Amino acid sequence: MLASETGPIAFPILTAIVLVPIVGALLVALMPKSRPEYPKMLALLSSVGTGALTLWLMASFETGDAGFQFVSKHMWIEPWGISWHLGVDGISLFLVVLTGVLFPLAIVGIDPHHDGKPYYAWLLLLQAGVLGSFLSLDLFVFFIFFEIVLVPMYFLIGGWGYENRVYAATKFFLYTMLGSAFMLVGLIATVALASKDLGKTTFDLVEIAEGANFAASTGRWLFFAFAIAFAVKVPIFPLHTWLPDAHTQAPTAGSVVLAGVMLKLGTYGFLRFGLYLFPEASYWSRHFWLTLAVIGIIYGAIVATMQMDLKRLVAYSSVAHMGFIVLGIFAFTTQSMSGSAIQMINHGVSTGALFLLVGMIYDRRKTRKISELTGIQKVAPIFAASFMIVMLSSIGVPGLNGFVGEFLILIGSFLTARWWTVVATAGVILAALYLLWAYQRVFHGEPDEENKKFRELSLKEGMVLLPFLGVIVFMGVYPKPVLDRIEPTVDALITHVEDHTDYVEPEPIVQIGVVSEHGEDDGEEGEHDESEDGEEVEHEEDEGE
Amino acid sequence: MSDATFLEYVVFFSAAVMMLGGAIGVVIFKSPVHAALSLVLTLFGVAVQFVALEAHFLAAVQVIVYAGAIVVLFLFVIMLLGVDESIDLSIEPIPIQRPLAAVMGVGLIGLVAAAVVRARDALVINPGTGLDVAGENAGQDANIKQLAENLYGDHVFAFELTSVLLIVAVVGTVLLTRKWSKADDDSVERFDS
Amino acid sequence: MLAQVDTFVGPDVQWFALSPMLTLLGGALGLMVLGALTPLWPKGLYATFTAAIAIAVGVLAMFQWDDISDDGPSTLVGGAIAFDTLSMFLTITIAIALLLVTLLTDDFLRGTPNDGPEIYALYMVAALGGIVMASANDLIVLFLGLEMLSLALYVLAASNRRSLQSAEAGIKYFVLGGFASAFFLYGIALVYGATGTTNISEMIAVLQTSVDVFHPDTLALAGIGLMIVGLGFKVAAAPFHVWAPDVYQGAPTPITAFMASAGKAAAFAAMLRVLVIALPFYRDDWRPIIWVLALLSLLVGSTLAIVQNNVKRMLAYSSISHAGFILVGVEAAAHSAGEADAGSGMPAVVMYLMLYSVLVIGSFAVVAVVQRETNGDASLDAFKGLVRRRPTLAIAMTVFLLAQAGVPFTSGFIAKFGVIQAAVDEQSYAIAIIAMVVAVIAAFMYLRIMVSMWLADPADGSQPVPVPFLAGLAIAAAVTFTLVVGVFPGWLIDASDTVTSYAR
Amino acid sequence: MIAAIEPTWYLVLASVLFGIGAFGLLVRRNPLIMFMCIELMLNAANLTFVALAVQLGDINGQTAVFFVLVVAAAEVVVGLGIIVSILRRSPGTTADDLAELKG
Amino acid sequence: MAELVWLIPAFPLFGFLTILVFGRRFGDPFAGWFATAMVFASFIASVGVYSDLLGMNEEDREHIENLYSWVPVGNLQIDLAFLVDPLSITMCLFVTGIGGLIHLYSIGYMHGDDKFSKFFLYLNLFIFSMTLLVLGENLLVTFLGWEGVGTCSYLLIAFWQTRESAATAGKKAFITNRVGDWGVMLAMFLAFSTVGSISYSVLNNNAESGLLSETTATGIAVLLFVGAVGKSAQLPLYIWLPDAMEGPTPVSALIHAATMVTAGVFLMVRINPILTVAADWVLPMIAWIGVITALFAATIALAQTDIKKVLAYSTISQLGYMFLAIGSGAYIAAIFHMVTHAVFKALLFLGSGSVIHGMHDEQDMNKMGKLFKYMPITASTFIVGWLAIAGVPPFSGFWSKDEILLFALGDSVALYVIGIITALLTALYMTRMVIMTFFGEAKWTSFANEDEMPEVSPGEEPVETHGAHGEFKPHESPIIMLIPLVVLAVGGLLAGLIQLPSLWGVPDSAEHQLEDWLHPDVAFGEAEIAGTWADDHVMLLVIIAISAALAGILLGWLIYQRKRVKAWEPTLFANGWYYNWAVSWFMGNPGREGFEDVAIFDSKVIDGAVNGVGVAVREVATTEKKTQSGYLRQYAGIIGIGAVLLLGWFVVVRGIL
Repeated sequence: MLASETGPIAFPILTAIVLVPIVGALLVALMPKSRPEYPKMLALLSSVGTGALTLWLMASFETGDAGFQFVSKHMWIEPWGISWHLGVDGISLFLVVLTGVLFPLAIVGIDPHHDGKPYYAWLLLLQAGVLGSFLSLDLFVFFIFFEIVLVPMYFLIGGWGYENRVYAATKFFLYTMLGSAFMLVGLIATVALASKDLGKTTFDLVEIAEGANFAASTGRWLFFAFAIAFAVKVPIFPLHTWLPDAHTQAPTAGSVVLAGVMLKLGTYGFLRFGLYLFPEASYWSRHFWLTLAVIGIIYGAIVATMQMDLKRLVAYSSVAHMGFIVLGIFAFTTQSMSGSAIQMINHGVSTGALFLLVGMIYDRRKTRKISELTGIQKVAPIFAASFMIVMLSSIGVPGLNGFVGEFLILIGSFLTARWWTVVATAGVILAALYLLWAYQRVFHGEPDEENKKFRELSLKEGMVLLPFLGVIVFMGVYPKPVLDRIEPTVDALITHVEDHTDYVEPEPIVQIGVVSEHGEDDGEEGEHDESEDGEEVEHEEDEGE
Repeated sequence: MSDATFLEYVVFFSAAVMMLGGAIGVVIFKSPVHAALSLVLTLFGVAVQFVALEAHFLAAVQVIVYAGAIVVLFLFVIMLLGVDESIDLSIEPIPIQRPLAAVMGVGLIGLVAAAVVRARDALVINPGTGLDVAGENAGQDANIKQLAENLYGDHVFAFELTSVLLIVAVVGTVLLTRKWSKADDDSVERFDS
Repeated sequence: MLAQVDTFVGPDVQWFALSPMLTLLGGALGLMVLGALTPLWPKGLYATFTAAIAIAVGVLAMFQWDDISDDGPSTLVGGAIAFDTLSMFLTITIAIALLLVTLLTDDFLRGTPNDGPEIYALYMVAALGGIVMASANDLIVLFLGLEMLSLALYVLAASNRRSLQSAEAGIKYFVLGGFASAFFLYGIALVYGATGTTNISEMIAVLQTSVDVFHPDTLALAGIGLMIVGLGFKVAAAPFHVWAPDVYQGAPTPITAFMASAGKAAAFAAMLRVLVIALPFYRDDWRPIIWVLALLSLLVGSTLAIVQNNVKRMLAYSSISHAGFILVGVEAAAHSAGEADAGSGMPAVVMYLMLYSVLVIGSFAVVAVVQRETNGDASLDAFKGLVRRRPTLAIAMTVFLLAQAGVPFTSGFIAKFGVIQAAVDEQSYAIAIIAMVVAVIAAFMYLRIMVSMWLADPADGSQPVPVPFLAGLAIAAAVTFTLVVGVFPGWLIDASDTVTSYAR
Repeated sequence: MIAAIEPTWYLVLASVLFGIGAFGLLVRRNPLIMFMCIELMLNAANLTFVALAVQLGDINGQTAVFFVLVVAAAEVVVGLGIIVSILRRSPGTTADDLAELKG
Repeated sequence: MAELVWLIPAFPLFGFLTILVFGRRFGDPFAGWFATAMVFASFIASVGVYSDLLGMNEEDREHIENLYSWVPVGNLQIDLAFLVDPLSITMCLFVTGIGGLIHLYSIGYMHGDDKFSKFFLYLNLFIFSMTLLVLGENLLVTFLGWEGVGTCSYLLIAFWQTRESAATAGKKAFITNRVGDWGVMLAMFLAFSTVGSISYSVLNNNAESGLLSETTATGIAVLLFVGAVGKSAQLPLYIWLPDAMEGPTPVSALIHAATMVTAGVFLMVRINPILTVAADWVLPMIAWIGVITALFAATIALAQTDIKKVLAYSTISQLGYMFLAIGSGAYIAAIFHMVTHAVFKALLFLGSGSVIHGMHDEQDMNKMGKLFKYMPITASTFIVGWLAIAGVPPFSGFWSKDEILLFALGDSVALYVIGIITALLTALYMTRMVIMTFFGEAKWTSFANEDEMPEVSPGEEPVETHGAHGEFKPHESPIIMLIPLVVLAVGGLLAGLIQLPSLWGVPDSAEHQLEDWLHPDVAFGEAEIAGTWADDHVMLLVIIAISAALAGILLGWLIYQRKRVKAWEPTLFANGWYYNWAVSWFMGNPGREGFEDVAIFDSKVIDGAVNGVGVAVREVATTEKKTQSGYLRQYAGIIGIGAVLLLGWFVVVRGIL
């Protein structure tokens, strides 16, 4: 039994982060039916505990370290070379934190309309599954968490959803399962082929990624087997239709979690298991993904514009936003990938908040139809204001979180995928179009009889929304701490890609020229010494802060 | 042409005719009783072939067990249940069943026969013990003796298994033919499938 | 003459090595005799007795597992029986199945005329037959074991005399079974003709020594084909599956469970013995057939399952598609059949058999419990709102269904993973991907059952479902096993890996 | 001079018997007669065994036939038991009447 | 003092946050006073920085104030930094100064509105964003302000959101601006990908030192100009500005006349070295778009009846002048005109607001007239503004416009001619407006709108009150609204002083003050006209300009006062050449239908395919079901056929073949 715990924290915090929700779920399940309020308290306790652990994790995270931290590795299924291998790096850190924080809010914020007990149990299991998939560094462990997530989500949608819930839940389950069917085969094949290089059968992500080198064609097949699963999860353009149904039919908490963290499983998977395992294949196929991503951006926005159902609209906006993230990933530049990494968080926060607000609207008006809502701003200004802020962040207005991610993605992608970026940037216009139009129809105008009774934001709801708004503003104004933790990992990843392909990341260098008359020569590639000067100047500026 | 060979021919073909005739009878006779009787014909034919193949003991067992026991059992059941009313074979309720059956029958015969014929030369030359045939080195019961030794030697385990098979048969019939009183009707439903 | 008789020496018999079979036999006989002698046995003792026997068999098998791992595999009583971990693994599997099914059966016989020793005796004899099939080293012995198992199952299927369905199931199973075993026997005969022996060890030897003498040997090939018909029938692989849905649905539920677990396990064991162990020489001839059978079983089973409304029938079809999955493993085993490194196909298959047996018994156990309340109605409606009528039962059923769908943290996932891994190791990617995709179709069927259990409201006036003690015990055991193996499968994988060193 | 009878002839003969049996099972509706057809098929197997035993000069074939006889007997007992249990309930039942389970 | 530049945005930000929290508690009018105080504080800060810069000598009048590192990723190091130089400070001065006045004015104007505090919340946020925009040291900070002012404009246009038209106008403004933002973002990307930085200092330095290739420069310049076109309401993206008049009048004055709309011009000036390096068709393009917009808007203004609409189109027209200046390399003239225009256009808007206020929210000039005697102060200040924009010396407008035309001529005659015609039209429609509003006969006696509710749409059909409720009298506005008017009027009169041309009678010390001040910023790009024909005949040009202005005024007087000449106001002008209509039609019909088709495609084709798979599987299953007929013999048949097939494979395929 090989076992190891590394990192500043002595005890296996990552294992704890995964186990606490599971234990919580079991305890909730064992609660007596007689006291309906206990399950909620317990669930809250457990999720808050998890959240606290994740925050502690973030606090004690080693900034500037590209590798995996808090690694915990124990042999699990020896004959198959499977080990319980957890670790966190710059990319996964904030996703873990987001998951840790989102669930308590969802639990406080939204009460199920019936059967609290199973509801909370499923929710906690869901959290465990998501955390597990973000933390695992073993293909097998990742897969089982990636797959198990479906079950609680299925029951949440099916049990506490809206009119079409069973259809939506089944569609979600089967569609995603179909995706992972290919991944499982690809995963096993990867291990089987890697074992030839490694001389042993192991599912360990790091060992395979560092040790194995697949033939180009093989690697591409394997990569696509993985990619299908992730593409469904993201979802990437033609595979997206499960998402609107699932989002619309899911209970509010379900939608929040779905949009907030579960979609990220796909993009995270691309980063961790696509690029890291198969750099050659992912680089080779980048144009394919870039194109799909851009299509998704425009297409999602257009379809969103035409939605009559507020929740569907937000769902399709997710398609567009996730398109940006994919674009950033497959542009292979430090900026774009960091942008994608941070945009995962931002999208989680913004869209999560949007679904929360839409859920509140539904609770009050029992409808999601845009046509039946009007003039809410007059009767509920604070509610409208919160919605406005979240909406602006989702539109990508500078100073709010949404912009930082989109900007980084686009400016980075422009280096390697110029024309895709030009089109994608147009998506920014459409984002304003569909959200503002929806906002106008729902909030502006004179409220009719029904909407006159619209209740203003309650204190509790406000408390739940406050963290979201806080993050939205903070990340927009001062994203540096987040970026500083993400960047080293992203750099390492890109270097990994560069090592396995002929790709070289374009790095524009600042040049401060000497103002002179005879400076007519084309300055795009300046002299080397000039570039060094430039960097020195940069450093001085940095110190100047 | 030696008498022996001629005799063999006579035996073989007459037995063959008995077998196949009986078999066809089983298939075409309307009344189960006639079918059963033509089954006997077949069994006798097979027994004759056994004799021709020097498997005297098996021939005897064949006649005793099959014709003497099994068929009698059949007839007994037929008579007991009075199910000997004949069914009109001219009509076939299931469409394409008969063409299907024909294709299958012909296919089976053709393919197996083809396999057998093609394998004629390839048949492995005896890795086994060799047969003691009556009339030669050993006594009249040579075949029986050899059979017995083989039976209680290599196949003793299988032989014991046959006893278990018979137990199954016994227990099964006990279970299936026990009388169910009406009193059980209400309680049995739960055990319904 | 007498001298000759004196000179006759039978093969020596290692009684202890045979003890599992002897125990079962003794159990069956003992039960019959005692039952006949003392008709007024307190109810439930038959079941308890049988359970005890089953446990004993399992324990003995484990003892012998040690002997085998110490001394290596061997053959018994004149090469009739293979004494290796493969047979022991399946002995244990069948013992577990026997145990669970017995516990399940007890309460359902109460008050019926069948509430005697016979059913249990037949269980034991069937189990014995299964074990013989699994450990046969001689085709004749294998055939006898098959007949023992089959005859017992015919009777059991028809054993409910009140139900026309039961009778129909019985006769269908019997006639088709006889038909199939005739094919099987004829196949044995032809193979005997080709190889000159029915003993597997000798067969391997013959085929190894005289490769060039006869190939292509149409006699042997035809024989293999006919044997595959028989085996395919027993494992309910399409297109020889036709009997399975009707029989599974018609037979009394506990007996269906027994068929689907012990019956399938024994049949697949026989398939391994006959094809993988005895006839690796012809593996290139029969592997494509296994491939096709696997494909058809997967497709037919899962597609037909989703349009059923009777849960028993659904599970029957799902068992067909599971058979397809196991065949994928067999196909993988075929790639390296007969080689020193036998690959991971056989371990995957036997592990799948054990895990699936427990799963399917658990599922049918829940069905049976529900049926008691609904007077034998096993339609989807009978399961409506089960989570309200008996939450624990619903949760247990959910575990079984998810496991059959191959959801992680359940034994079902481990089983599927093993099989797919085996297939991928042998580069048969196509069938692996097909299997996984088809699993999604099958998942839809499991979801339908879960929907009616969880998301549909119970029919008004429906009572809470009482769970009899022993049946509850069986279900609980099955659930525990499913989850434990799902999380800690290592030991089981280790055990199943040893079956590749079988007696030759 | 004509050749002596080869075992192959027996084998072909057996195959024909087998085929007829199988055919009969498909076309007859009376369960008893279907059962008889199975017996025909078993006999075909027996004949094959014996013929091959002679061909190979190997006694095992004959032993096999012995076991088959026992199996056949046991099958008959069980089979007739099942058939009786049905026919007693509703005499004249044919195989086609038993089609309640389907789909 | 220069390092305290952050105070300039800090004050309004503080005001914004405070009102955000305590706004409701402050209420009317304290919230207004507080906000105003904040803006004036920021004005004082600007003055401080300004004086500080004055103290330095010219070359080190540039200071970069780094607050913190904002978006640092790899080579992309973007700081939240302010660039203090004459240009930014000039902008700060008039933004905060005029902004303060308009705040003050709004206290009176918005009095009684139940969203009083929210109004000032937005106004402060706007000032904050605007200062960020002008102070930004790199494109991203500017863009932050750029989008900030856009958002505020959206919020303020839709301030009376219960009114459908207002909401729509706000949305339209935001989305149209987004089109421009697209250009700005791409410009940033291009700059980073080629130069590796988006800070002005680096970019301009590269341009000046020739490190920047022409293609890159062209790209950046054009893309930024797209943004400028959006923000500064030039053709073809001007359509949002007229609708923006749905907002409260102070908003129109502050955002849509004085400050925000000039951001585009500012940006162009800011990057003037790049414009200079860019391909030689870029500047003419800018000039032409500017001048055409100017003429186009002027014609439309000629036929408007809504007082604010007239001013809106005149704003577009004047902005066109500024771009004409940019295009002809007259950056100083552009800034100069920007300042003067800010002053007199704010004055005019506030005046019109005062009129509307006095007329009880009536905006239709056909229902005004003779107001001079009812609101003399408003009227007289308004007249100052009128003369200024008409270009009558010595009012400020004259000087700036004259300078622009001078450079235009230096560039090409055609530009100059169109400019002059536009000047004439400007004088004409302003005269028309003044006469219709303050002179002529009173047409409001028959129409009156007694509804005092501010939310009620100005410009919607007024309630007819034929004697129903007594006599209706326009009244002068409260003092608090008049003070800004007076101050601005003085400004409108004197603003020309900051940049006097070298004519006779002008003391050399007073000449070209602004030019000297801004010189370091524009030294590289500023066009050289000394010695050209135009420069030699300045006097002539002045005379032409004056005569054009006077001609316009005279014509207007004849038409509208004396009624000698028949007024020519074709519906083509009244409807703005149907451009807006065409755009909305396109968006409404083909555009919308296209979107709907995509949505249908999604639900029918893509999702249909997904569900189709499910249906297909069911279909297959139901057909398979038939084979499971329940007939024992058929089952046997299936098995048998299977057996035959197997045998076929084994015997035939594997064996015999």
